[in-house]
Amino acid sequence: MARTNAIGLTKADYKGAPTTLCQGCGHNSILSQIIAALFEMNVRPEDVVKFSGIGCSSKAPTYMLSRSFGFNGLHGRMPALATGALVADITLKGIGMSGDGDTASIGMGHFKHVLRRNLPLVYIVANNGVYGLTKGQFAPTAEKGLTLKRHGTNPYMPVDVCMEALAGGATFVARSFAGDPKQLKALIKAAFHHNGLAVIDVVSPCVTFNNEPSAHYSYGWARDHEAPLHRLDFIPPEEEILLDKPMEPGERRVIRLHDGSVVVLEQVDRDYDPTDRFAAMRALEESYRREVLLTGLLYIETEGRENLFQVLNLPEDKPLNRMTQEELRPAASVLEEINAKDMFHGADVRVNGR
Amino acid sequence: MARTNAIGLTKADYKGAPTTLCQGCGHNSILSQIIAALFEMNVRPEDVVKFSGIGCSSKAPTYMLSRSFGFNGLHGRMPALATGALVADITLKGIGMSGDGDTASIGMGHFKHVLRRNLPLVYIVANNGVYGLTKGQFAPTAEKGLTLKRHGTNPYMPVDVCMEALAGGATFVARSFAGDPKQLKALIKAAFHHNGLAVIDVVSPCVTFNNEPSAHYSYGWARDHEAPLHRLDFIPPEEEILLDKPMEPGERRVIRLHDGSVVVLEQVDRDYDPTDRFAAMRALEESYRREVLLTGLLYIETEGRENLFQVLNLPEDKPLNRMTQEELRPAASVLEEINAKDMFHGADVRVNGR
Amino acid sequence: MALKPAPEPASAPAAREVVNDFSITVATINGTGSQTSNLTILRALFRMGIPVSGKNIFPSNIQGLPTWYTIRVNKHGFLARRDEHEIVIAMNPATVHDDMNKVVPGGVFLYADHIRPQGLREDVIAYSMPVNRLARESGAPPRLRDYVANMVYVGVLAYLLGIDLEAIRAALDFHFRGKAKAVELNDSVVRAAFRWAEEHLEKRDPYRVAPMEATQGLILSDGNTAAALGALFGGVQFVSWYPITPSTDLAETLEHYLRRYRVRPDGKHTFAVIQAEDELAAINMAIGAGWAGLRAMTATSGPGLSLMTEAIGLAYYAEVPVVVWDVQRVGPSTGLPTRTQQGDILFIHFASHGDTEHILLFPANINEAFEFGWRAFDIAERLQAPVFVMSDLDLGMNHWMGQPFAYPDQDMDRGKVLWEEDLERWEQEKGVPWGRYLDVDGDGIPYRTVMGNRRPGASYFTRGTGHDEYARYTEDPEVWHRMVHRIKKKYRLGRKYLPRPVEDGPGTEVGIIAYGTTDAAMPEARYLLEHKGIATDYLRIRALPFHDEVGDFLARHRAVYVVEANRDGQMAMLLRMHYPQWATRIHSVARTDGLPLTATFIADSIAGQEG
Amino acid sequence: MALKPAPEPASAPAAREVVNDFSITVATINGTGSQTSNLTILRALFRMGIPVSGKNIFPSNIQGLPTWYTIRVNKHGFLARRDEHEIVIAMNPATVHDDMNKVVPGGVFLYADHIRPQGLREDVIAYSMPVNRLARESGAPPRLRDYVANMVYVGVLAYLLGIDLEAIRAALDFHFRGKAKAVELNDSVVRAAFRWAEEHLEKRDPYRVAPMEATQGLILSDGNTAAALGALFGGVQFVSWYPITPSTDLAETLEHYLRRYRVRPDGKHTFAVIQAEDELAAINMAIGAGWAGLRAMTATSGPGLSLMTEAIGLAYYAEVPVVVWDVQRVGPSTGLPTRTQQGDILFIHFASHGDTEHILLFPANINEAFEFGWRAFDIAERLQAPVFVMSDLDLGMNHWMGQPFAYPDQDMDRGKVLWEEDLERWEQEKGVPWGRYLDVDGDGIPYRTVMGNRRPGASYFTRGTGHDEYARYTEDPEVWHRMVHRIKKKYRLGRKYLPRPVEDGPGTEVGIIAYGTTDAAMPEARYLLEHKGIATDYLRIRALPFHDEVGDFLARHRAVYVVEANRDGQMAMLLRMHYPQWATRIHSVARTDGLPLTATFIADSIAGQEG
Ligand SMILES: Cc1ncc(C[n+]2csc(CCOP(=O)(O)OP(=O)(O)O)c2C)c(N)n1
Ligand SMILES: Cc1ncc(C[n+]2csc(CCOP(=O)(O)OP(=O)(O)O)c2C)c(N)n1
Ligand code: SF4
Ligand code: SF4
Ligand SMILES: [Mg+2]
Ligand SMILES: [Mg+2]
Repeated sequence: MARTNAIGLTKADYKGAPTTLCQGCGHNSILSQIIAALFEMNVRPEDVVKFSGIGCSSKAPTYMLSRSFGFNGLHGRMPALATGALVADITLKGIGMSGDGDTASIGMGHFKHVLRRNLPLVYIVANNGVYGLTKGQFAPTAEKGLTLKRHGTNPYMPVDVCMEALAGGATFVARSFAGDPKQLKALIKAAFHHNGLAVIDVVSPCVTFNNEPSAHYSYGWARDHEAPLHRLDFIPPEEEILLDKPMEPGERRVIRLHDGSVVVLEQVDRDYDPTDRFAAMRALEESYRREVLLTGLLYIETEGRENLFQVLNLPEDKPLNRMTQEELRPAASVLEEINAKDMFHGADVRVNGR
Repeated sequence: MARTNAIGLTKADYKGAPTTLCQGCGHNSILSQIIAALFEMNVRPEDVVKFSGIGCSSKAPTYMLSRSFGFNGLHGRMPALATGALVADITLKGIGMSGDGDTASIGMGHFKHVLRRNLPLVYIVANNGVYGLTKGQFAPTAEKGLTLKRHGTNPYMPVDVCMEALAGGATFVARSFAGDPKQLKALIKAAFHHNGLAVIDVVSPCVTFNNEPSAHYSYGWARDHEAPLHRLDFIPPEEEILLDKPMEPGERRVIRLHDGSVVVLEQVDRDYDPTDRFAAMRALEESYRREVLLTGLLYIETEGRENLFQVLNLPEDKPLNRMTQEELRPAASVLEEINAKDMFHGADVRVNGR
Repeated sequence: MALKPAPEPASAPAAREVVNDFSITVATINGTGSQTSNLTILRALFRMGIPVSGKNIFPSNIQGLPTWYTIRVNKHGFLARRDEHEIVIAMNPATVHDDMNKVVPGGVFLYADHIRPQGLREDVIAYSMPVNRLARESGAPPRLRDYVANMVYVGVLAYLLGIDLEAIRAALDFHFRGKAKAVELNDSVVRAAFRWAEEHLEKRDPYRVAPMEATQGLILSDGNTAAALGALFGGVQFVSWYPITPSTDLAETLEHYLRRYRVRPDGKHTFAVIQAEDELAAINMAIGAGWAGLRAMTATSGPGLSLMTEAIGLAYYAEVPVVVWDVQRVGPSTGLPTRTQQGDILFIHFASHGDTEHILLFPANINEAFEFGWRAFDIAERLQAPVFVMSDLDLGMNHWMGQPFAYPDQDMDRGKVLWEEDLERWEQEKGVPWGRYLDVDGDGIPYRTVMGNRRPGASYFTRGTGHDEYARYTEDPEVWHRMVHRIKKKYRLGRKYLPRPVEDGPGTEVGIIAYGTTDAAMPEARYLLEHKGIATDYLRIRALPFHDEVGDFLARHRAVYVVEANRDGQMAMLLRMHYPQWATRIHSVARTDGLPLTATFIADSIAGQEG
Repeated sequence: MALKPAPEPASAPAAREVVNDFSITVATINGTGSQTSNLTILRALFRMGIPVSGKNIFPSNIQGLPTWYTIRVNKHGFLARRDEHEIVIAMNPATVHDDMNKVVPGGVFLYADHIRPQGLREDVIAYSMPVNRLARESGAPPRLRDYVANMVYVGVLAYLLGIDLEAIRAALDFHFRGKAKAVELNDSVVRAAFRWAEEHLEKRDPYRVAPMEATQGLILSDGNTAAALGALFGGVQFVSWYPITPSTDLAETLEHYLRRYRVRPDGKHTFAVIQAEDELAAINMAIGAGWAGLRAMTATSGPGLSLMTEAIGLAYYAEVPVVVWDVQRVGPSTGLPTRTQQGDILFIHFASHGDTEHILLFPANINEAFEFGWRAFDIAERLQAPVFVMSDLDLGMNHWMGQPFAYPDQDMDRGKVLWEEDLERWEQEKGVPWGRYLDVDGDGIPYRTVMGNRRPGASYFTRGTGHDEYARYTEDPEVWHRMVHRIKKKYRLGRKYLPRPVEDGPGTEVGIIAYGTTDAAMPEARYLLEHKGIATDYLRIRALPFHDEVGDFLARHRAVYVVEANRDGQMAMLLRMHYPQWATRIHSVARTDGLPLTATFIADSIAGQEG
């Protein structure tokens, strides 16, 4: 019998329609890790809502969580779509899935602005350096010099999704690799518990159009050049006990999220402080020079920044979309007051002296 | 008689239609400095072409350089418009004028992508933290906490145009202040000689909607909090002789541009290296903490990066838009070749055996 | 709003007294605060019981350019714009001669003495006002001088026309919301100017006002405020917008009222307003919200609408309720941002690639702006479709008389939404498993669940790509065909939810069709036509797609003139398209120059064609 | 392309031999390389002189989903899609039963033995092929196995139908551009399969091919390639685009050819191609380039077009030449990205807010795709306007017979552009100072200068806001009115530059109007109608706005059927709108399901309405 989690669900309860992505596509691995993370965290699929734009990556949400609502919107507009929808029921957790074309090309503006608004949303960029669904043109994240058979050599500097997120003021910025399921899953869990927008830029190879081993978004290159910042572990609030084992300073960092869950970072090369935005930028910048794929939790801001729901002052006791006429339509007396006080009135007897 | 420059023009030759901006608007000061810079650099207005989006700032190009061609396009699309046009004649120099709404809100995506392409263009963001032309709503660059009478308090983190430019890989990033004409003029000159995209983010107060002395985009605040990185001087190629006076290391930096012109930076507080992208980010980040308006040439990359014209391999001997049918329409023999070799042909006698 | 027209012609010969029948135009410089003065005049006249309308002709600019405010005073309630200006008040040196030339022969030219027109026209009655001196003497602090200067012409005009000073006082009270100091200052300037005029001016012109009872029980408002209030009482929950003239006020006023009336005692909001990064974001946010079960809207104008095109197609095909206010301005392109037009009809009706036929509502006055403000949500949710409310700058930003706003006479219609329990019941009743796009009722309208409904089977995956009745992705040709025809059916049968046309007329053979603000000129135009011997029937379209009454009206008339403020006669084109059998009797009366149509233009055009 | 129809009915009874008159459908899985095999069959038949067309019905997906390729073989040159499949080749286990059910009674069902259909139909002639075994025996390296497997059905089919092996060899030679190893490998698989069939299959079906001379001198191409070549020979200088099916190939092929034929000996390019960040950028770049004097274009499909709406209005009103290819797919919204439709007509004709009426060209075949490819620039530059070339997926991505592409028979028409010397001369000739929007010739078309023209007075400031004849900003109502009517005049008089309609027919009382790819079905549809006793005249629209011939055609016919591949009958609606006097005789024959219309559907619909 299939293993069930604490809320009695099996992994199958988190699945979606059968995938129609290419065999071996990185996006499929991301889906698996989302499914695994939610299963392990005992999240009810009904408490999740999925959003995406257009692309192979944006089709992906179809292939997970069929018990969740979802909206596969327009190319590049996922952040806006998700913003409008999530406001309607803040008890739901949003997952947005997008591609490098979808986010860094046509959707760049919305990406930047959803960051500013700090919308509580797990924002996954399934990044393969190409436009998969339209057959392999260069995406803006493609490395300069990448040569593709049908499209020649890319002459432009790449957009770095993480650098953009940092510059734009994101409160959670991570990079991962579809070929590193353990790390990816831990990051998804942490993102899920983050109290604001969490960007995870995942190198997710397109096996059909951009998987030559010399290409930075290939499985080969990424595997050979991955440089994790740390080993990551996510511990949900109810398991905090696990942290009781003795810790030696410098070996680990413990980051406490707003809901009491914890991210444990075990140092790899050096101690890295993911609460220092500036250190994150430097680490990224260095990674370009060293030509490595830096992965891990680059940056997290756990307090101080309101999320969009807080800014909007939304009620916590009742979702907006369940409010009734009584709550939404002011009483007739209000209109009378407006008519009486805010509007200028015509002839009155006094003035006309009658 | 009005003073003439080396090419026999007076300042009046650089003027445009009478301004219809508000008296005291920062944008008017920017116009004056562009006019002064071009006059002093002996640039023929006919060698310049102006672009803008929509906004008070984007109307501004009407009020300068009436001898130049210009195109006041759509809201947020100036970078794209300029890209298409400038390719047509690479002997012209483009000036793009935009606002914070135009660039950092609706135009964010194009801004990012024109940077990547390194289009030779002087890109001025006349930044006032509000949407002037639509009567003073918050622009995305407005500081968090800014309170405006008609619009309440801004709850979102600001977009920093310079940080965005740096993260996006711009090759020239500067910040200035409409109330600091000397520095602004020097930066405009340097930008004009830069071999790629030059972003100048200018704090340009909106006297009508955002000039309370506590507001970061007001004349008052900016004047009181301006922290110039250096004193700047621009020396055109033909005056290089001026540099011959002895220099003490550490006091000045000399940056040589591709055409032999030179930017001289005189140190203010500390030695600042504007060729270090990372230092620029740090300086910006610090300026937030110190609550100062950091101005000057934040970053410049003088070599290594091709500009868009180079990437496109455009001829230097003749503008594209002057090419004739002979140069543009391949000969009939080419079509014959294509018809013969690239197309599959119908019945031929041999096959049908007749 | 028009009263029964009296038999006399609209403007009387200059020789005798002209009472309550003329237009006043104030020429000033924008950014100098003349709006307060102009509104004061407008309101005072209104308070005197006289029908008025006020139109602001202003530049797309913040400060320093010419601007005009025209008040039409008309005892019959003919309140459309006219080309004739009986009284011109000139405060702007830059336009003084043009302004003087606007005055009708025998009219009044009232000017600030410091702007010194070079040579006055002989055929107008000119008065000069020592505006600066009176302003100085007002004791107002120097920074208010410009502003106070504008009050001078209020006082002088009050004297010349006989405007009730108490009514002016009432207007100031209202304007300054009782702030005594401000009221006092302004009032004293008005009175001083009045006194000065009394002493120094000899009235030589025929114009004057006299109290009436024609505005009793009425209010003055602009259409954007009315629309915002309508949305408020429509229970709007989500507003995403991006600033653009002339729709900005609508969104800002709405937010203002939401903060006033839709905050719970615990401080929590029952709404969300987001100023988006652009119109693409604004519409996609609103679609997300509408999809998630909120009453969602955006307000914009032409350029913003154009940017929303792709998302409009998504809402159409994925069947998401959303309300879009288009406060029309002059296009194509950036056009004239501060002028009015009815130019977006064809574009929006067919907006986005593929086959579409969107729902458009046409409010003609402030009461309909209010009503459609709430009703649009009912329609959008009932039909699960985007609904476009086609206001325009003239309605949105100008000042109109109207009835006090009427509280909605119907409960909110949330349409076919199924929550947890509903779904259970539904499946039992209908005997089929629920499917998002199943047409079980035969009206083309499926049932929808929304995000947050936790019942098993409630969720579905929405997309703009091909899908079947169960919202599953498919490229099956038959399914595509079936779905788009089911949607077409929904629109056809759904017309019954849209506001029906309004008809009026004795039953003659000549018909007139108009819509939106062009209605304002119709009573007068028809009156003028009647005096030319052409009796007309009138039908006002209030929605697209057309109701059957429109076809019936065409059928009943030998000739039908379609009046609209655009170049191409867009509604006439649509009518021809939809009613081939009556196509030849449809004549277009269309014009666009950024100004509201005049009754004279309409009447002359129709008379010309009737020939 | 249709030959003179022979008197016999289109498909003969199954009993006797059926020669050169059937459809072959290959059902495979996308991403397995079957396109090479299908093209090989198509080309071999074509080389044998037999009229053919090839249509790919593929999913919006990269790998693993069902895909079908249909080759129609028809000796009369009737090459439209049909609903009947005489021969089905089944290679996809997922769809094998559906595929079998597609076969007409008496038809052929040829299947790979490993996909094991459960139970064969009695009324079809089934043959099984040991595809995997033959692929294995081919000696092809394992990674090419799937690919080579598809060659097996080529060989078996060649045997069954009698396809000339030399013609297959020629097709392979062409496909692999002479790469001997690849040709050898594939050819050997084909021959092995042929031999296997010879030995093991007993031919029981009536279908076979026989050489003809009907394709002599013709070529095969897809419309996107034709369009790209047209643009190349149109001297295109600037291309900005964003990937979107089905227009992507157009831009990519164009760039390919530009790199081949438009690089100077010094290595410099006489063109620029930019893959933009989105369609907003693509169109704005193209407008910038068009404004600056380049022949500028973009290619996109529905969703991209919708995003371009605002900029289209700018190009219209600022009068900037730019060419936009719309390779139509199924909408609204993301719709069916890999299916065909003629659904963007109304939307684009009226695209953007304010009054517009854009120029649309409708290529119907590969030769017109080529011709309009260059001519669109002449039109855009002559009229200083955006020009939309309305291709569709069927034309763009499917394989069509045609004449070899014909070199432009006219010099490039750069329109009224004034360079330094021209301007001098112009002012002398015309006796007025040059103004960007002055209509000195009375044709509504002003003269333009472009950026880089250094002559004093040559520069001007372009904007989408109101402007006068000298391109100065203005909000003057009269000027606005004058300018938009001058533009209207330009479009009205400019129709003479657009391709005229093509007419055919004996002069009867029933007319048919079609446009674009729907033309492919017309010879057969009219042939079918004739056999039902309905003789028809035919007019094919090639451009909007309409030429007078269209009105004349309407005038001459009792009933006119407008055939198109969309839901609402968009062209019929436009015709009714423009020709009220003939509106009642216009009947719509419209359908959209993502597939090209069949002749049978058209003929039956018309016969039904006539009946
Ligand atoms: C407005 C619009 N433009 C273009 C397209 C075509 N299109 C579909 S997917 C895609 C690119 C997707 O690339 P990416 O986001 O990187 O996703 P991937 O397929 O690589 O996962 C494009 C351009 C579209 N659907 N809509
Ligand atoms: C597509 C579109 N949306 C909205 C507008 C309205 N609009 C005009 S100017 C402007 C904002 C300009 O702000 P900014 O760029 O900061 O310029 P500023 O006026 O402050 O100099 C807006 C939103 C428009 N013209 N077009
Ligand atoms: S084309 Fe690339 S991105 Fe798309 S499904 Fe295949 S492997 Fe994944
Ligand atoms: S409103 Fe502000 S930005 Fe616009 S012109 Fe006036 S001061 Fe300048
Ligand atoms: Mg990608
Ligand atoms: Mg601004």
